[in-house]
Amino acid sequence: GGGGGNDDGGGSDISVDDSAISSVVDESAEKGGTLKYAHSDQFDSLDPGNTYYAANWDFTRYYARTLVTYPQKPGQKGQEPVPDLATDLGEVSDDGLTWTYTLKKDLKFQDGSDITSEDVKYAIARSNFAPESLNKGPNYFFQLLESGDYEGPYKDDNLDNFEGVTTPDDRTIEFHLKEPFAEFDYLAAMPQTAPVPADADTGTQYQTDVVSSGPYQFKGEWTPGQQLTLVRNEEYDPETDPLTRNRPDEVQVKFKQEENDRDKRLINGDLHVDVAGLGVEASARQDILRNDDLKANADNPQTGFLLYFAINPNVKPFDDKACREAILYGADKTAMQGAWGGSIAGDIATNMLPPSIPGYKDTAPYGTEGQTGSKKKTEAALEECGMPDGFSTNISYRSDRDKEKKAAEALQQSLQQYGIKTDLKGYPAGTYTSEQAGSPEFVKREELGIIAYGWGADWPSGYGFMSQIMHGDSIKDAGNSNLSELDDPEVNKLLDKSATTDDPSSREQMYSDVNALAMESATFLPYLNQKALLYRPESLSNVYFSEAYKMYDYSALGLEQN
Amino acid sequence: MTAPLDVPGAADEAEPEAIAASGGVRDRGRSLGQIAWMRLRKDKVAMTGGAFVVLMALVALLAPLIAGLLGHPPNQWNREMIDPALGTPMGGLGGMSGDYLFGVEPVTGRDIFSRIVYGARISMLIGFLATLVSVVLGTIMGIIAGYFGGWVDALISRLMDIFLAFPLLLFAMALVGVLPDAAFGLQDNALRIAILVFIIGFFNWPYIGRIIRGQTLSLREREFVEASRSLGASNLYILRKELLPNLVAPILVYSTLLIPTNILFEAALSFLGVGVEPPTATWGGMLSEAVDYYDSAPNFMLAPGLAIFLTVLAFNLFGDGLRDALDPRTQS
Amino acid sequence: MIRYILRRLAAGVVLLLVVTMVVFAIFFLVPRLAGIDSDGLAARYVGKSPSPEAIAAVKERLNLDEPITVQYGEFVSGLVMGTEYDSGTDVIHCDAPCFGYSFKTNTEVWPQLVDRLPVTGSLAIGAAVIWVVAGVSIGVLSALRRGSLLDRAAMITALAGVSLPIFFTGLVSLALLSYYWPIFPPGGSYTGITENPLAWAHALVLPWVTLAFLYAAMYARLTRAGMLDTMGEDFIRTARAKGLPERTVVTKHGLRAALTPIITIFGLDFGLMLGGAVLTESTFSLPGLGKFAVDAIRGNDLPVVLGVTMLTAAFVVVCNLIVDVLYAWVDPRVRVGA
Amino acid sequence: MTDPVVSVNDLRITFPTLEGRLTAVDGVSFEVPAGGAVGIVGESGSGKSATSLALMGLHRGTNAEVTGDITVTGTNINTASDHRVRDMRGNDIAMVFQDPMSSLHPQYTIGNQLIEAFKVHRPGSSVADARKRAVESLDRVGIPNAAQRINSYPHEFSGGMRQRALIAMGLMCEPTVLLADEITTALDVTVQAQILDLLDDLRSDLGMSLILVSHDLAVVAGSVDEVLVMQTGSIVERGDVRDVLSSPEHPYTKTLLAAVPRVDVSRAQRRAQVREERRQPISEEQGEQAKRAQRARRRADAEGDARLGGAAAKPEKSEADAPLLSVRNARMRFKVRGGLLGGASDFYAVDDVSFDLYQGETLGIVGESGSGKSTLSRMVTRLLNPTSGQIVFEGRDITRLPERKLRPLRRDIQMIFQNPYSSLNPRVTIGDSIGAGLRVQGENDTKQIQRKVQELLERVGLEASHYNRFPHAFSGGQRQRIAIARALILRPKLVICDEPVSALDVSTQDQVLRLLDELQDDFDLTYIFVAHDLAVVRQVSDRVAVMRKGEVVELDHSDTVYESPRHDYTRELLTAAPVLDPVEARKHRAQRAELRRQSTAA
Ligand SMILES: Nc1ncnc2c1ncn2[C@@H]1O[C@H](COP(=O)(O)OP(=O)(O)OP(=O)(O)O)[C@@H](O)[C@H]1O
Ligand SMILES: Nc1ncnc2c1ncn2[C@@H]1O[C@H](COP(=O)(O)OP(=O)(O)OP(=O)(O)O)[C@@H](O)[C@H]1O
Ligand SMILES: [Mg+2]
Ligand SMILES: [Mg+2]
Repeated sequence: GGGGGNDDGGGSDISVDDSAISSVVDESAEKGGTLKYAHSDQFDSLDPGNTYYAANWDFTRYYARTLVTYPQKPGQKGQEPVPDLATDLGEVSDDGLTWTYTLKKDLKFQDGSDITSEDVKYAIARSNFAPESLNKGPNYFFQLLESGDYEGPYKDDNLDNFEGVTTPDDRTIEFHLKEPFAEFDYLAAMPQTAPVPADADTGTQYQTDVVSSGPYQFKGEWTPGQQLTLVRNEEYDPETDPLTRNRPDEVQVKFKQEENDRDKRLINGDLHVDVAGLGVEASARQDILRNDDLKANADNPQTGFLLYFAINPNVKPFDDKACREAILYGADKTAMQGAWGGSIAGDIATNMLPPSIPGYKDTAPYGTEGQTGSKKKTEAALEECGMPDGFSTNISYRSDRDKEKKAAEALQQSLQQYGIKTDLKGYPAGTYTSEQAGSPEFVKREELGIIAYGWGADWPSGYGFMSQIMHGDSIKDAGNSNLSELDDPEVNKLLDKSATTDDPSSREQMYSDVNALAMESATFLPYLNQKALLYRPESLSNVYFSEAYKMYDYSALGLEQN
Repeated sequence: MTAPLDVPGAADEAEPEAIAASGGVRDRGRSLGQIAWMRLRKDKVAMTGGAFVVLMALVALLAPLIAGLLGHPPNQWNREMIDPALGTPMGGLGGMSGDYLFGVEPVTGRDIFSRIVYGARISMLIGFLATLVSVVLGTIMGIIAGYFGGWVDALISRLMDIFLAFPLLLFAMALVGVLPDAAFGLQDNALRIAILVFIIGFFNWPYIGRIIRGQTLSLREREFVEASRSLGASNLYILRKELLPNLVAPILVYSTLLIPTNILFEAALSFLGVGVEPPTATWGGMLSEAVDYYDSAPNFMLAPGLAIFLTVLAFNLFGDGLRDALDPRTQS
Repeated sequence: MIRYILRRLAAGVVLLLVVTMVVFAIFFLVPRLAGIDSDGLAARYVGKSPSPEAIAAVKERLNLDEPITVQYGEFVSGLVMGTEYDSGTDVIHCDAPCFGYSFKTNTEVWPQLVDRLPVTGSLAIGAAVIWVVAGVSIGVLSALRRGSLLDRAAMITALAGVSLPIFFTGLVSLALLSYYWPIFPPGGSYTGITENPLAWAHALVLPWVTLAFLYAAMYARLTRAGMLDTMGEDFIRTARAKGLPERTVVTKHGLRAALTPIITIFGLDFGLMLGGAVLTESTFSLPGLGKFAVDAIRGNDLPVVLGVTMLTAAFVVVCNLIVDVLYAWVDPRVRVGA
Repeated sequence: MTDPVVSVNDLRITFPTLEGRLTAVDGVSFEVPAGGAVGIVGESGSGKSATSLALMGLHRGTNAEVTGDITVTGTNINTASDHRVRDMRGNDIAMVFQDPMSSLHPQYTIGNQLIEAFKVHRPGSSVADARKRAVESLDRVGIPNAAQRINSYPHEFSGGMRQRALIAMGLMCEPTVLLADEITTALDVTVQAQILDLLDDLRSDLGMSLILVSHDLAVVAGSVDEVLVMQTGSIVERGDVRDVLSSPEHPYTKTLLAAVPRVDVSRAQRRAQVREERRQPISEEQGEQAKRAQRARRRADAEGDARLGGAAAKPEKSEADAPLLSVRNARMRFKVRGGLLGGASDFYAVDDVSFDLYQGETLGIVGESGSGKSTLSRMVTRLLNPTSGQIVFEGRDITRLPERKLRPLRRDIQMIFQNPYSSLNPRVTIGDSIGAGLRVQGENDTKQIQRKVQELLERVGLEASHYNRFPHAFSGGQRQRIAIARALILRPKLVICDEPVSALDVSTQDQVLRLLDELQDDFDLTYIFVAHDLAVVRQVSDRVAVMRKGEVVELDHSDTVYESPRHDYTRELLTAAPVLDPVEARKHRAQRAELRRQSTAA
């Protein structure tokens, strides 16, 4: 786990307790009470098959059990999948193309009916093959499974036509892949594998009445935006569950809770958890950091999010590597760190892997003294790229993300002294990846040379982190996340190979290599391994930071009863 | 946003002869403009407002000079002024000192004084230009509606109703969002400012339009218009030579009162994050970031807040005074 | 009278129709003109990683490839007669008035609007009560004591009131009375009046006062000006000549005439406010229509933005209608003319 | 003799103004005996209203300073408590105001306002009582159908009815004194006569005292016993009405009397008198203006302007000549809204009017308000397009001429309007206002324009140096002169004067009428002269048309019309016209009563 904030001189002492990062705080077997969550906005969807937010994935574990899940353990161990509905982790065929899982016995939905392999198959079908309805989740299964031109359960109501998954019997599920994929268990841990009974599916409306396979179920039908209440699911059998996720009697989520107010109430104990898990806002941060009592209940873990600027080589003058290098050398990362809120908001990143991902190495290509940029090297790079007096370009950012905006301004400031003139271009986050930064054509047309972005892994592996932002095949016309438009055959080959490599340690080596190659391309300017300031009210028990979800493990939380 | 206040009649119909004869002895031969100026000069409060307005206009014009003399470049980060851990300004009073007159911004350490000075540019520029757009549009539409009456009037009046029924802020926000990044040969902030001017000006014209229409409507009924027509004057001549001079006073008063409204509007848009692009300083934009630092850097909230307040107040004071001065009904 | 009402009603409907057209044009036509094609538009409705299939599906579902007129027709017919959306397994009936369907949250817009209305309603009504009572009484008092200390103080305060941006007064009051001295909860913790009336009022005090301050200032100025005008009218002299006590002269004769034009302005202000006091709700993070719309604009959730805008326009039209009728009632001269 | 109900002693009223204190009333003293009637007469601004208001204690709370003693029914108004004064208002002394529209609250029913006046002084009375009383009161002032009309709003009443309602309001508590301030100024002669008759009846029936304020001596002549003449705040003459009218002593009273237009003086007599005066060496007050005008006239003569020259040799008009203007079957239709179902209905404001007008003559048009006089004038100038009929000017049919072709013709037909305040653009200097005609007709030489305007300014009795002043710096009479100058700058052939003097008080009115007369001679003008005042019309017209409800009911030589009217309506108008001789006035009143009796009997 990441250590506490290191004090980089001049400022106040801001190290917080951090004990929930490495251990379970207030371990207790007590049950009961109402666990209260707050959301500053609302869930994009509570349908386990239609969501892409870590917080939702963490939260859906209350009512949607998956084939495989992450254990309730702090630290690195928490990232290693364990079987949940399945009896074991996936069993892969020799050719690496078939993954097989077997369901435990006596698994039941909230209505008492049995959970069968068909229900899991249906869940995969609806969440990955019906983009016309459910398009919010990832679509790894769609990409990997060998399923011809299957059109999804809404257009084709014969599930047998879905050949990517087969169910030889009620408890066996076989996944048939186009190509081998070594990290399939991570996919099986996604909420998309949570079983959905076909006759209860209402498409996009399923989120209002999810059929529970976990310890809690919706209290009545839920209207999005209204308070959500989960009550115990009487049909749930803890014996079948590797996790203890049934401590509170009731779970509530209130939506649209204003951030500052939410933080206040978190600190005074009215609320237990901010469900989004992104940490407290600036105002509460100051309160906590100035108060030793509060510090004792705070954690400052890395969120697994890496903040970086992509430098797009298709925009002039960045077709010249030296020009890209000028940016890398000229950037003052401490200023960008300041923009996000100082060391409490993150550690300066020097390469493109977050430290918690296996394969991370503490390297610093293009590093500069104190990470504040190097005048000498920048000027040399500018000289080399033939623009000793600098040049102009644009920096794009998401206009409704204040800190990203500030970071862009910081970059603008530090480049200015070298004559590199940048214009800031803000776009709404809602369309950033679909229309602007995520559209190579747009990037080229509007000359977005430097693009602010941030990335977190879909699952805790190098592949999970890097494939979307570095693999040449993931460059898309719209919704592109390989913003550097990196299409390095070496990188592509390594990533492809890692997918078929069973041995974790050789995979780690490959990830290190990819990281090094990506940095070498000078199209990435990583600057911050983001950290969140989390506060855990005294009344919570069994609190620890889950490395898998990068927030407190919600399923484990309990309340102190007294 | 602002409800239209009652306007002084361009028409001094009510002016009794007796007053012209007795009270007006000294004023004989003076134009109403001169009289208004005499009255305005006596109004200390309005003149103070006017002086402040002039001052702010100068500040906006000479921003680089002033910021250069008394401050630091507005977009320059001064990280040495910031506690790196908390992001708050070092030293008491939000970093206020002889060097940083109004202190520094949290996180970036930018000089608040310079940003206020530069923010004045945006506020004044958009306030003035948008008002110009509203006034030109409103006057033209109002005169046309009032003078020609009939279905033209009905149409324009409905149009004004429609504009007035729109939630302006939402609209402006949405529009700023859907418009492209480069158009009309403009780009970036120039385009942003143009768009803001257009939106603010375009959505505010009905307020002035209604007033001008009302005035025109009553003026049209006056016999001097008929007299002019019976002399053979064309519509254009009547509009220009007979009506317009009578509309100058309300137009002037309303422009002065619309500018502060538009300044507030711009500040509101910036506050909501749809103003000009950063790092350009705007008062509204500064305010929107200030609340998190209310106790560690209250100056960050107060400086732009007071800047908006004082500027708007000054315009309002001056506008009120001008209205009273031009109002034939206020006698003493 | 009935004819008059009917005529205003018809005008209101036409007005609303035009409003829908303009709103619609802004959200669907302007982006097109600005060079965003239907793919781009569709992409806005799809999640983080839009696949071409998903985009195509949305495009088809929203008729994005149809001419704008057809789209508009669908929209209006949805408003009037309701419409249907495909949820995958089912057809979702979106009953009239169907303001559309938010693909961000997979919910109909209308229930969400209804959901937020109480917040905005609470804010608007509470503030309106304060500002009308305070604004009008201060205005009347000032007019009656023209030139007195009270008048001058009140008018200076009022001028300050109209010059203060609401988000500044809001922030300052939040900082002082909510954060520094936690007397009032920040606005985000809105509780329904049915849930807990005390908490409801407690949470709304600051927004009410902040909002009411601005409007009270405006209304005080308006009332004062109107009152000064009216009190100079001949019929006031007549009332005095009858021997009426001054109180009756002021309230029955002066106030009635002075307040009549203010009713119109109030109708407009209140109508607009019901559609979301955008700045106040944003400042205090009140989960009302205004904040909802602002969030939707940020998140590019067009159906929601469209819905709120339309709803606001509808409120304005309805409020104006009520005001028109009220006006005809308080001012008999209107009934025949106009 | 009993104690007077009102006695005023050394009343002085001052107002603060920008130029220091203005003394509006300066040492006025008078008494009104119980049951007596006193008239207060004087030109505008002489302090009549200020005095009336003081009697009601209505200067309280304003910045007026009132000194002296006012005693009304034994109470000193100046020193009594507010409460006491309020008690008296409406109860002991009631006032009826000048402008009936603005003096009634537009948002309350007539009944409501009447009842209120009663209840405030009779707190114990029931609403039903008050209502009954209001109906009675309305009935007494001659509102037909009082029980229903009580629920009407003021805007649903005509001007005359409003004035009656105001009187009814004054009568609610049967006051000892009724104070009527210019209550007939805005009304037609017939209505004026009715109202005056009503007041007279009320006085004798109820034994009220009456104070009648007016700027028109003829109005008070038949209604009061004693008359006070005020000039600039002081009473210059007082006495029995017969004495004052028959043998005025103060020069001001004399000029006032001389200025009153008389319905019994024919145009020929008047002309003769005016010509006589013009020939005399100019002296006295208005001498300066006349002198200037004479100088200007001589200069113009010397220049030998064709038209001016022609004036001297003006041939007697003959019926054989082609008329300058002829109007044939002209009709003007307006759509009026507000039927039961709101549908528009047709309404003919001018209905089938025909007449000829010859070069150099003056056609007077009289008629009540709303009879279509202005509409007719506007049709002739083509400011309105006739619905049907024909307008032929100098042999040319101009009825349907398009605006562009009409423009050059506009030189020849000009209008002078009624309201001197709204007929001049307040934001344009008078020089520009007058010169506008030249400019729109294509004259571009500013110097030339200025010279012509200044000449004309002098001709109408103003100074050339006034060129750059704005209208607000002129009195009503002066403004009317400016308006005349504007109409004449293009040297028109036909001038239509729409009530050019009705907004002026008698002395100014007289000056303006003289000016118009002179100009007609000098410029060989043809006039259409519209007015509702019969006497004024008689003084200036060769022929007179009497209009009623859009139709011309009688059209003949003016002497014929006035001396042997053929139409009943004309007769009615004539008996209603106020006359200066109190004896004559009472005779007319008796005739009117007789006429009324006949009509009710029939
Ligand atoms: N409130 C006031 N403030 C200043 N001057 C006033 C005021 N009221 C009246 N005056 C002046 O007092 C003088 C007398 O006015 P008053 O109204 O009594 O005249 P009047 O004889 O009734 O005239 P009219 O025939 O026009 O009604 C005028 O010169 C007028 O300008
Ligand atoms: N534009 C119009 N639309 C409808 N009715 C009109 C219009 N102009 C005049 N009238 C009506 O025509 C009738 C004649 O009006 P006009 O002004 O000619 O009367 P007038 O004899 O000049 O009266 P006054 O003595 O009051 O000036 C009136 O009943 C008036 O209400
Ligand atoms: Mg008077
Ligand atoms: Mg008329």
